[in-house]
Amino acid sequence: MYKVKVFVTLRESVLDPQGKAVTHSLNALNYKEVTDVRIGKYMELTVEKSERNIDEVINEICTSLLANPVIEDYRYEVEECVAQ
Amino acid sequence: MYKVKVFVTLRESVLDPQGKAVTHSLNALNYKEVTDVRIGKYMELTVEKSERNIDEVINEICTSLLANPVIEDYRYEVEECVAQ
Amino acid sequence: MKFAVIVFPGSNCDVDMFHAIGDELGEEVEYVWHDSESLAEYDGILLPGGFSYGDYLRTGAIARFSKVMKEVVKAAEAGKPVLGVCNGFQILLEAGLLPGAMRRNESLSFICKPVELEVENNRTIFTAEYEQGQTITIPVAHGEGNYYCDEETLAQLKDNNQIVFTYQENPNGSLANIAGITNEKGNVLGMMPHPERAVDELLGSADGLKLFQSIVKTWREAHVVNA
Amino acid sequence: MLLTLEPNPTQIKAEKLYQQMGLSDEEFTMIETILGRTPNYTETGLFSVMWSEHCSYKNSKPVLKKFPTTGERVLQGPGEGAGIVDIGDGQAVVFKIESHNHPSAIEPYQGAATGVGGIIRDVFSMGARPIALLNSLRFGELDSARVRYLFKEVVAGIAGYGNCIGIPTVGGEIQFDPCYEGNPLVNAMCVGLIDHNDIQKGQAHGLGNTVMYVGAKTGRDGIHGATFASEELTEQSDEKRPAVQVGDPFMEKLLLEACLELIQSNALVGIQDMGAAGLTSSSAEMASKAGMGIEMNLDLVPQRETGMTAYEMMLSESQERMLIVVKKGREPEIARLFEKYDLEAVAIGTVTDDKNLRLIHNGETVADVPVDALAEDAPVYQKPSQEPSYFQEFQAMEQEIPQVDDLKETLVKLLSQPTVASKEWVYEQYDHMVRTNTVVSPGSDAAVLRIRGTRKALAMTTDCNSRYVYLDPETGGKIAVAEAARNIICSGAEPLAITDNLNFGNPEKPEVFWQIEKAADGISEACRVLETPVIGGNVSLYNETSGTAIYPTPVIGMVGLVTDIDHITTQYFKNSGDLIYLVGE
Ligand SMILES: Nc1ncnc2c1ncn2[C@@H]1O[C@H](COP(=O)(O)OP(=O)(O)O)[C@@H](O)[C@H]1O
Repeated sequence: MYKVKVFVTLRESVLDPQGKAVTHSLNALNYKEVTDVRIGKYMELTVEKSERNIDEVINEICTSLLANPVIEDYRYEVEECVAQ
Repeated sequence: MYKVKVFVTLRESVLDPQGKAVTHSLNALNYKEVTDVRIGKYMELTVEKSERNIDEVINEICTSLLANPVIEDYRYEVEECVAQ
Repeated sequence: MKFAVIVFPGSNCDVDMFHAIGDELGEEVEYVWHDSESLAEYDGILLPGGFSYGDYLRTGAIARFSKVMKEVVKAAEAGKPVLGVCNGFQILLEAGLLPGAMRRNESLSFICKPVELEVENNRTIFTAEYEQGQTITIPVAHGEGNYYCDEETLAQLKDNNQIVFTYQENPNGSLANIAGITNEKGNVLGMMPHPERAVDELLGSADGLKLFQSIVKTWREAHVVNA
Repeated sequence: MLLTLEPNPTQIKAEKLYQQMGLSDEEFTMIETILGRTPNYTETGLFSVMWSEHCSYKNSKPVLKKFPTTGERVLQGPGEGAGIVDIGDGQAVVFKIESHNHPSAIEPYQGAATGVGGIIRDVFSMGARPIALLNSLRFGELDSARVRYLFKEVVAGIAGYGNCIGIPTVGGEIQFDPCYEGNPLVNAMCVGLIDHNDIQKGQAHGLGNTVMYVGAKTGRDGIHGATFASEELTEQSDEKRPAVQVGDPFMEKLLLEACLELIQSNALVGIQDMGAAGLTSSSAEMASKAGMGIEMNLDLVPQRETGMTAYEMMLSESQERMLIVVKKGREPEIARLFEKYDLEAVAIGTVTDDKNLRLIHNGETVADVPVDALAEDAPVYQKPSQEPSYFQEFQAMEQEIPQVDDLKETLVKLLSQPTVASKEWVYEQYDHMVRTNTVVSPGSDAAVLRIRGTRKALAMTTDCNSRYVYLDPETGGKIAVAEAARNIICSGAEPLAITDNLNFGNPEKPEVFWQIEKAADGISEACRVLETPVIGGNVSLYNETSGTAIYPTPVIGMVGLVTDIDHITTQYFKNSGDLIYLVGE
């Protein structure tokens, strides 16, 4: 079994209104040291072992569903778990 | 300067409608090996050095704004960057 | 002319689209479930607004994998008119039938109100009944209508006259005030404003009716002898 | 992992553990008398939720009795999921208001969202198509960052749920006052439309019929905290037990469409939503109303988490679930109907004739109690009532006529009060047009929706000026109803009936109870005079922070009938040169 962590972030060139809003409110709350916030998605997938290569599977899933390549980038980390 | 990565996830027993819908859709797309998906937020903060301890600042920010402890957990990683 | 209103789990403007076509326009219309395997019998395909699959993950991201979407792609390739409104537009983007992507509104809030649109191109099958440059009032109701594409794509959209509607006052941060675009061939239109909500003066505006009338008229001209 | 650390009956009694579930010594003794034995842990839990104020109205029943609840047009008064009023031509309007104050104070987005989800289920469980949502909100002053956060998130939560499910949010009201700073009010109202012959009752008739569970899986959501089981377990398990639920409007949209299709099936016997006290209240009430019993096998309940106890399953308040009773043998077709909407319908029990609620878990009977004892026999208390000292003081005061020096400046100041100012920022976030029937959108007096296929329309509004109610609860109660009626009439409609949400402080305080009584007197009288009976409502007590109660806030939701769409009027000036009249005293 694998635990896969997927990070989906907006591409650098795409404006992140949510991140901007959070930066703004942190500054208003007097956390002036926070100069930038970018907000993305964090997903934890539980994947059973199959015949297919796990990287292949995850890349497919990410490009087809989890991220939209027009505006988003993704990266992931795979951790193999021993069944308990 | 610090780069801080914050992960906000729904608490274990809290319903995750998004994760459920994505799991369902991946299974329908024949990725049967994916048995569970949980969706959370991933944030990258850029924080200037200040007099205050960085962990203290981040914990404050997380509990007051970035996560609601009633339904969410958070964790974070701090990386110190050398100004370029 | 016979229309299909595609119903995804979570669609909620399907009823409005259905009534607009059936009651106000007076054309034949049927609901088609998301797992349908053929659209052959329909002349026009309508993807209504709503929150397909809760709009979880990203708007339209899950719906684009519905069985019926293969048929929608076929219909588009066959040159049938395909109209996606709001969530329907978002699905068409995710499916790659239209270029670009949708981001959250700049205000980060859902916005529902009538807005003024400018008809940028009245030489499409969807806008033939409008005047070029005409201002029309059509409501928007969305949380993610902030259209984005890269510069190259934007240049193409402009060069090919694919930008069909623009906002007079941008409500959501959309690039180049874009409210609706077509594909290169001009038979697929995606728009955030809801023409099906503007078909009856009693509810504030009937400016959307001409859009549907345009579709029917061009279709008749092409398909009905002695039209 | 063993989870069988539940205290036994002897411990529950000796250590008075029932008190932590909110039962008094006398109530526990009553339960022992009813059962002829000491209840076990699960049974104590069943009684504690069913005998809570929220489910039994044990403190407010004497007050609610005051309300006029009948009328020529009333097809269903208080008691079912929502009230129903005839509007002619075989059609009727269904509506109800409900509060979600406390959850919204802790998790404003989800608290408000699930409040909306709950009231929608109340309406479609009657068999009605929900056609509109309204709300009534109270917050502290906007100069506090916390209040601004609550305000923003509550509005977003209401919008998030209503917009997604595709029911227009067409009206509401908002008042800002320091008394709500720590205890905001979030009341949501839903209006539905129904054909007379589709009206459903939440009743479990027919010996041997099947009890089915539909909708979302059960998790440990909303199980009322302070129970010793969790203390005896690890800290961690407590951590796992959130008091606030997350809503899933997408699931509810599917559930709504599936249930409305189900209504048309003659296999359906009864249907009720699992609201507060989830499986417990739905099963006990459905059985009690039918004069029957229910036996359920909890192992069959769809579960989201592992290792749930009977107590946890029965008290869970997971959202987007319904309990239905169907004719024996028709289960497969019901399952198929739900499958079309990607939903599961699972048989979990049968209707019995012994008038008991019997629960089986892991092969053992874990509860066996009379349904009437749960649903009907909760004690009713006549709380002591006392006129607060402030009242006579206020009554003795001279009327103050404010001195206005600069009319223009005063007007601008008034208009810039958040309570008075335009609420456009709020209602622009609500999809108030979906389903294309909204003739009068938010921003006028009452919202008006046409009824497709007829010349008729429905007008609806929520109102309450809690400052008036505080100053003089009886008069304030009347004013709230009268204001609602004026809003309805100004829209071109005839008022039909009201639903009310009594938001008050701690009823144990005689002064607060006095406010409740007086406000109810005022509401009742206004309803009698205006011929708008109370067809349902909700009570939310204990709205206090650090011992200070909110202003008494009995929110009135009113619906009126427009007999011809040509009669619809809006409040805006239409043409320059038109004459302006002032009507009234
Ligand atoms: N919470 C709300 N939700 C939806 N609409 C609202 C809300 N609050 C106010 N409105 C709308 O704004 C308009 C004005 O409301 P309000 O300022 O309370 O005036 P009044 O109650 O005197 O008519 C009404 O049409 C009302 O429906």
